[in-house]
Amino acid sequence: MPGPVAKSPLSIQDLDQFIYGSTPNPVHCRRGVEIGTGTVVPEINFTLPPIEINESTWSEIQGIYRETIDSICQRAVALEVPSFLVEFETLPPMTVNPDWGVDITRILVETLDRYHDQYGLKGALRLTPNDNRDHERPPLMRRGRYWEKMVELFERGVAEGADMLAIESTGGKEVCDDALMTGDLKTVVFALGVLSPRDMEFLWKEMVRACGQGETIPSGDTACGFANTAMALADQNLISRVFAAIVRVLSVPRNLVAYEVGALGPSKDCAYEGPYVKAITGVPISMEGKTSACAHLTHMGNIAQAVCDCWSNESVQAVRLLSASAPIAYLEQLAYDCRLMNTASAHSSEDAIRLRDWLVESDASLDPQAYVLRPDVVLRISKEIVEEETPYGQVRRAAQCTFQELKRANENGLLHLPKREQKWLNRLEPVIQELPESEADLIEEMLPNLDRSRFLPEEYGLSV
Amino acid sequence: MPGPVAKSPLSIQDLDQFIYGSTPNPVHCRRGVEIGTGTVVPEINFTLPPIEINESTWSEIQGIYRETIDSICQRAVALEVPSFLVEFETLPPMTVNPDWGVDITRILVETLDRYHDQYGLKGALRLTPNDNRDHERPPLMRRGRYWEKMVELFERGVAEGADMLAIESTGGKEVCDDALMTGDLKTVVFALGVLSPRDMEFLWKEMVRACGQGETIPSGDTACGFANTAMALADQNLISRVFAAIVRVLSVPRNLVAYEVGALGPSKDCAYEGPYVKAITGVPISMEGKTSACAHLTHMGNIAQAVCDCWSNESVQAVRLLSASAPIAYLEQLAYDCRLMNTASAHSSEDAIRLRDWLVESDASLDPQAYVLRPDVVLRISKEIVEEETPYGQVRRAAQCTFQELKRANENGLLHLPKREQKWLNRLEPVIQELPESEADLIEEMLPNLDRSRFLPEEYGLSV
Amino acid sequence: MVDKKALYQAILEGDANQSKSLAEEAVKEGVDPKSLLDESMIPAMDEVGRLFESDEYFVPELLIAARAMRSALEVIKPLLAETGAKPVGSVAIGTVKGDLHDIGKNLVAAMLEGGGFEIVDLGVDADPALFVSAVKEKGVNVVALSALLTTTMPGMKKVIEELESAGVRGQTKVMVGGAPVTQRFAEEIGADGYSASATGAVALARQFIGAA
Amino acid sequence: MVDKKALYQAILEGDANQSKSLAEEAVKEGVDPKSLLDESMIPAMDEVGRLFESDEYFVPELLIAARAMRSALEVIKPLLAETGAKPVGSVAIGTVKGDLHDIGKNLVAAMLEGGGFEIVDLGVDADPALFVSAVKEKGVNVVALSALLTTTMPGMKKVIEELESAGVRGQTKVMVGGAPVTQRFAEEIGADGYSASATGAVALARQFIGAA
Ligand SMILES: [Zn+2]
Ligand SMILES: [Zn+2]
Ligand SMILES: [Zn+2]
Repeated sequence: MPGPVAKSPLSIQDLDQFIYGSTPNPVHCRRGVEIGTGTVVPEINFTLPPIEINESTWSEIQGIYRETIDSICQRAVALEVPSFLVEFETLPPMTVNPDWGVDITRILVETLDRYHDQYGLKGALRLTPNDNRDHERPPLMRRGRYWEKMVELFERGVAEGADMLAIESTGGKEVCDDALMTGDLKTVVFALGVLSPRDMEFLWKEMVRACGQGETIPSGDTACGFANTAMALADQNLISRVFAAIVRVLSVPRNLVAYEVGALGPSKDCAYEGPYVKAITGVPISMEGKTSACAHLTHMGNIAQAVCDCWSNESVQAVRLLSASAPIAYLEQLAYDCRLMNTASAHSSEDAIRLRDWLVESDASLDPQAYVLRPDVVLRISKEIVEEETPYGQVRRAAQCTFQELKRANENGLLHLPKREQKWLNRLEPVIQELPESEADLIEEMLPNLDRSRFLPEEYGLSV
Repeated sequence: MPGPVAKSPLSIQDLDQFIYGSTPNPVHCRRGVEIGTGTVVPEINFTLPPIEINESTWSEIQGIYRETIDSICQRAVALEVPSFLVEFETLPPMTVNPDWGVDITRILVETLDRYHDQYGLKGALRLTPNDNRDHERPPLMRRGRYWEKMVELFERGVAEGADMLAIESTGGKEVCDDALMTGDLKTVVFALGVLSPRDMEFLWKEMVRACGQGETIPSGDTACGFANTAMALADQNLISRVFAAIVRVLSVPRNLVAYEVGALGPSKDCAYEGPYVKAITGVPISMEGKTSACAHLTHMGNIAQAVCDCWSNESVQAVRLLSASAPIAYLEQLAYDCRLMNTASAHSSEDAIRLRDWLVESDASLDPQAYVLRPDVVLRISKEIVEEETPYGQVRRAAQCTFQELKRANENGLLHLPKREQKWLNRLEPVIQELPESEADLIEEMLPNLDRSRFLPEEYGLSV
Repeated sequence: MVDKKALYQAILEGDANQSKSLAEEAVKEGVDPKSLLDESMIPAMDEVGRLFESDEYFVPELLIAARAMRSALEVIKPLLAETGAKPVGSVAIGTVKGDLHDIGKNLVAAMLEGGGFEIVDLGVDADPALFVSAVKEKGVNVVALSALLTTTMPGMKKVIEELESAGVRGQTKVMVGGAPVTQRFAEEIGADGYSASATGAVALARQFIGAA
Repeated sequence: MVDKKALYQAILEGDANQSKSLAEEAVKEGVDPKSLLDESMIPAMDEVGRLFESDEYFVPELLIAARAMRSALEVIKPLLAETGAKPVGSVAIGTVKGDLHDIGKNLVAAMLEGGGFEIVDLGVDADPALFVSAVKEKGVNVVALSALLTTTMPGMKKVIEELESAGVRGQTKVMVGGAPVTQRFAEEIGADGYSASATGAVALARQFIGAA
């Protein structure tokens, strides 16, 4: 079990200090890239168009990455982008076969180096090996070939000169998935409060160790597999948004564990829970919103910008648009978003706060998932979270006070909930009230019900 | 020759009144759509993915339009978009064969009607038949099969219930194209000051007449074929940006002719010269910038928003992105951009001005094409333009004072010009100074040099 | 006498204990199982579907109702079999080779089950051979393929090819879905249908077996 | 005696009158035309190319220099022909059927001409037959196809097919370009090369004829 997360008081306590571009614990990368020191940095992520990945297509695939990163750097020079990040999220075959992940890492590092040398372009690479551990069922979280290949890619990516290492870790997802679909909050709490933090501790210690072998910054994680799954289901009207909003906040404690054991930020773009991480730990965060509409639609398009330090497009395929390959178009869009934010904050901190508040106000009342990203709400809930000492305690407390925030907002009209969402608010209340105070009690209650063909407690250090 | 453009004084004289979303002469469409009455309206334009247009693909093509507009409306409902425009820009075969253009118009009108009835969604359709007249060389501007089919589509589009009619007219382009490539400003002045206004008068009288047969609003035009061609060449470093910036402003007078003869706005999105049109005539304008990176890259991504009334993506192909078909992603991006602008202006006009000025400041010093869109610069140059009574006089005056603005900005550091651009500034000075005061002199000088296999003076009412 | 309205209500509200005991009671009383199905149970699920389509129910409500339906169905199934009634149809479902994303697949499976289909769940990363044997040996009417990655989409084509070379392509309909999949892709690879959503998948499956 | 440096400078600065009269003077004085070409004129255009590539010249400067080059070249061409020297190569260029966008095509044509190629300009909306006869009758080494619309891109494939069925595909290289065209598309339709830019097109044409 991870040690107590002693984060009280918050790193950012004052709403006026809770602003995009700046954070108490900034990150410095090679090539002069700084994150969280006053300006928002665009983070572009691109991936392959539909193509099979195998020996026979591999040289074509390398060509796509080479051509795309080159065009991105060219455009960054043309737009005089002050600095930027490139995220390389591996596709499963590139993690199973680390040679491939390393090939692409090398192409990206070399191109960033070349443009830095020739044009002074400041770019940094975030390498995000995908978490393949759930590629067998039940997932083996701490052993087996998937795990070994992931560790190999961590280490070789560091050796290859990736500036940052990140992951979208999946510990507990095998339990959470069904619970999201059935609206079973207690099981979600078990996944995010019990399983996921244990996995985060194990995994991130390993990632921090790998980073220590070179000059790579252990950056951050995301509850993508949990809260973004809920978000995607809610956006299709399949599950309740109130439910998804609560799941979002429940994903904060697991994320904190990474920073406890040595991650330094920025958090991953798709971690919409990032504002909580920033408030609590003071590390910089990457966020995505309207300009990641290429990857998923969202109800948090503007509010997600409010306190970001990196601003990302999540992921776009290198498909041709009328103008150029889509990644170039998306880099440009991000660059202009950042220009605007940085122009306002260059004027004064009051102006930065103004822009932040417009971004917040434009979304907050329309969706509970947006509402829980309001900086004031984030600070209030974060203050409660850090009063708890264990991830489970934090998750339980997060559930309670997020519920209260949403209920109050609905009552006082700050949040407009349709009737069926109000029904869910009522439905969740007793579930939250009845969450056991003791983690051990919850574990004892849950374990017997879980199907061992899909989930192995011992992979989380739980004795059966 | 068009009559004198008596526009003095400017419709908008006060910089504090020159703001996005509001304009003295707003436009009201069916389904409750209002443009220029206080909020910025997103305008989505989508087009086909690579596909041949012929009898055998026509039903598939209709399916693509049907599916795309339906998904767009669905997303607009989900995002609670207050109102929006759809632009249907025909592809050449749809103008040559008006049956096809009408088919698509009908699909779009019906879908907008259906969503308006079912969800109260406020949407309006802008029909933009493409200008096919240069599809034969030399172009016939006032007769021939291309012209006749265009007129047929104007009339039948009106009958079909298109809310607005627009065009990207090309009169004079056959002379301008080469002049852009050779940096021949005098010939550009001839195209934009002599030929294009004559064609605009002829063409727009016809369009206004067609609109009068129904409830369609004659909206606006764009110097796409001129200034955007220059912009695209400049962006590829093929021609000078100073030159392209001047061409941009030279395209204003031709555009004014449309409003002289009855167009009501909004101007076309890709008319980056729109701010001048708005200042002078007070009609609402559509603009595009960062969020049209799907269609072309730009150095005016933010500044283009500053005084827009509609905010557009220019054009995106219905290709699949990870999230959805690209038009849905782009609608969403536009919607969030508009939310931000409208949130700021809902606070106060001071806040709207603040946001406008940040948008302006973030781009203006980096490119002369952005610089000439500064609202203060627009007002200064517009004031000079309206002192002239003929389009040629206006173009000549526009050249002179745009040149002076750029020269001064370069000297006082408001604009950063690299050496080769400064060379062009010097190079253009004598050309501009020596533009004849009399249009007749210019015509007499130009006509003998122009190749009649590519250009027919009589198509512009010029006697040879 | 058993209250048919109460069984309807129990399914609608997703009370599986209640629906089971009501069904048992009815069977004990000798109520015609076919009339129970036609007058209480199917109308209840239809109403659930309507509430879902009209955005009043979410998936959890729907799944819980389907569970209540199932527990009543299990009670009356043996009796139904005697009367010769048969299930709506059966579907083999799985994500294709290389694709480990199961949530979409599970959702479709659950909704098909709620719609009365029998499900053969082949799981994630499923080998084409599994689909072939589901058709050959279990006689499924529909093969439903899911892919969430553009890189695994070609795996859908492989399944269809294997069905063809095993000579069973004609015995089953193939439907495809998942974020990157499009109608055009479905046509290109020779699938019989595509659905953009889980509810669409149920409608499509019904259409395939002529129960729309 | 003629100043070779002056001719070099006249071309570099795009002074066509000057370059023409300097060439005439040299011819009158009996200067070896080949040495004029190799020591003044080609080095001048190389320098123009370098200035363009290094972002000091724009296209207008380049076109004007090419014009000065051409006016000198016309003077010495008859003499060169006597010595047996031949032009770099010839290119038939046009936008494909249905596509009326000529600015990109014109730019590529002008730059190829500046690079020493002979140009057969087939204009816009060009019928495939025109390309075939340019190869058959004018013996062009390169066919350059432009399309600005995705809807006219398939026209590129048609040209290649017509070249094939006329049996002259082997006698020419085909290059394609224009906003929507990609390397992959070029490969799919069996073109020999693709260029994303006008300068790239010149390099590609040179490569085709082995003059890179
Ligand atoms: Zn993610
Ligand atoms: Zn345009
Ligand atoms: Zn447009």
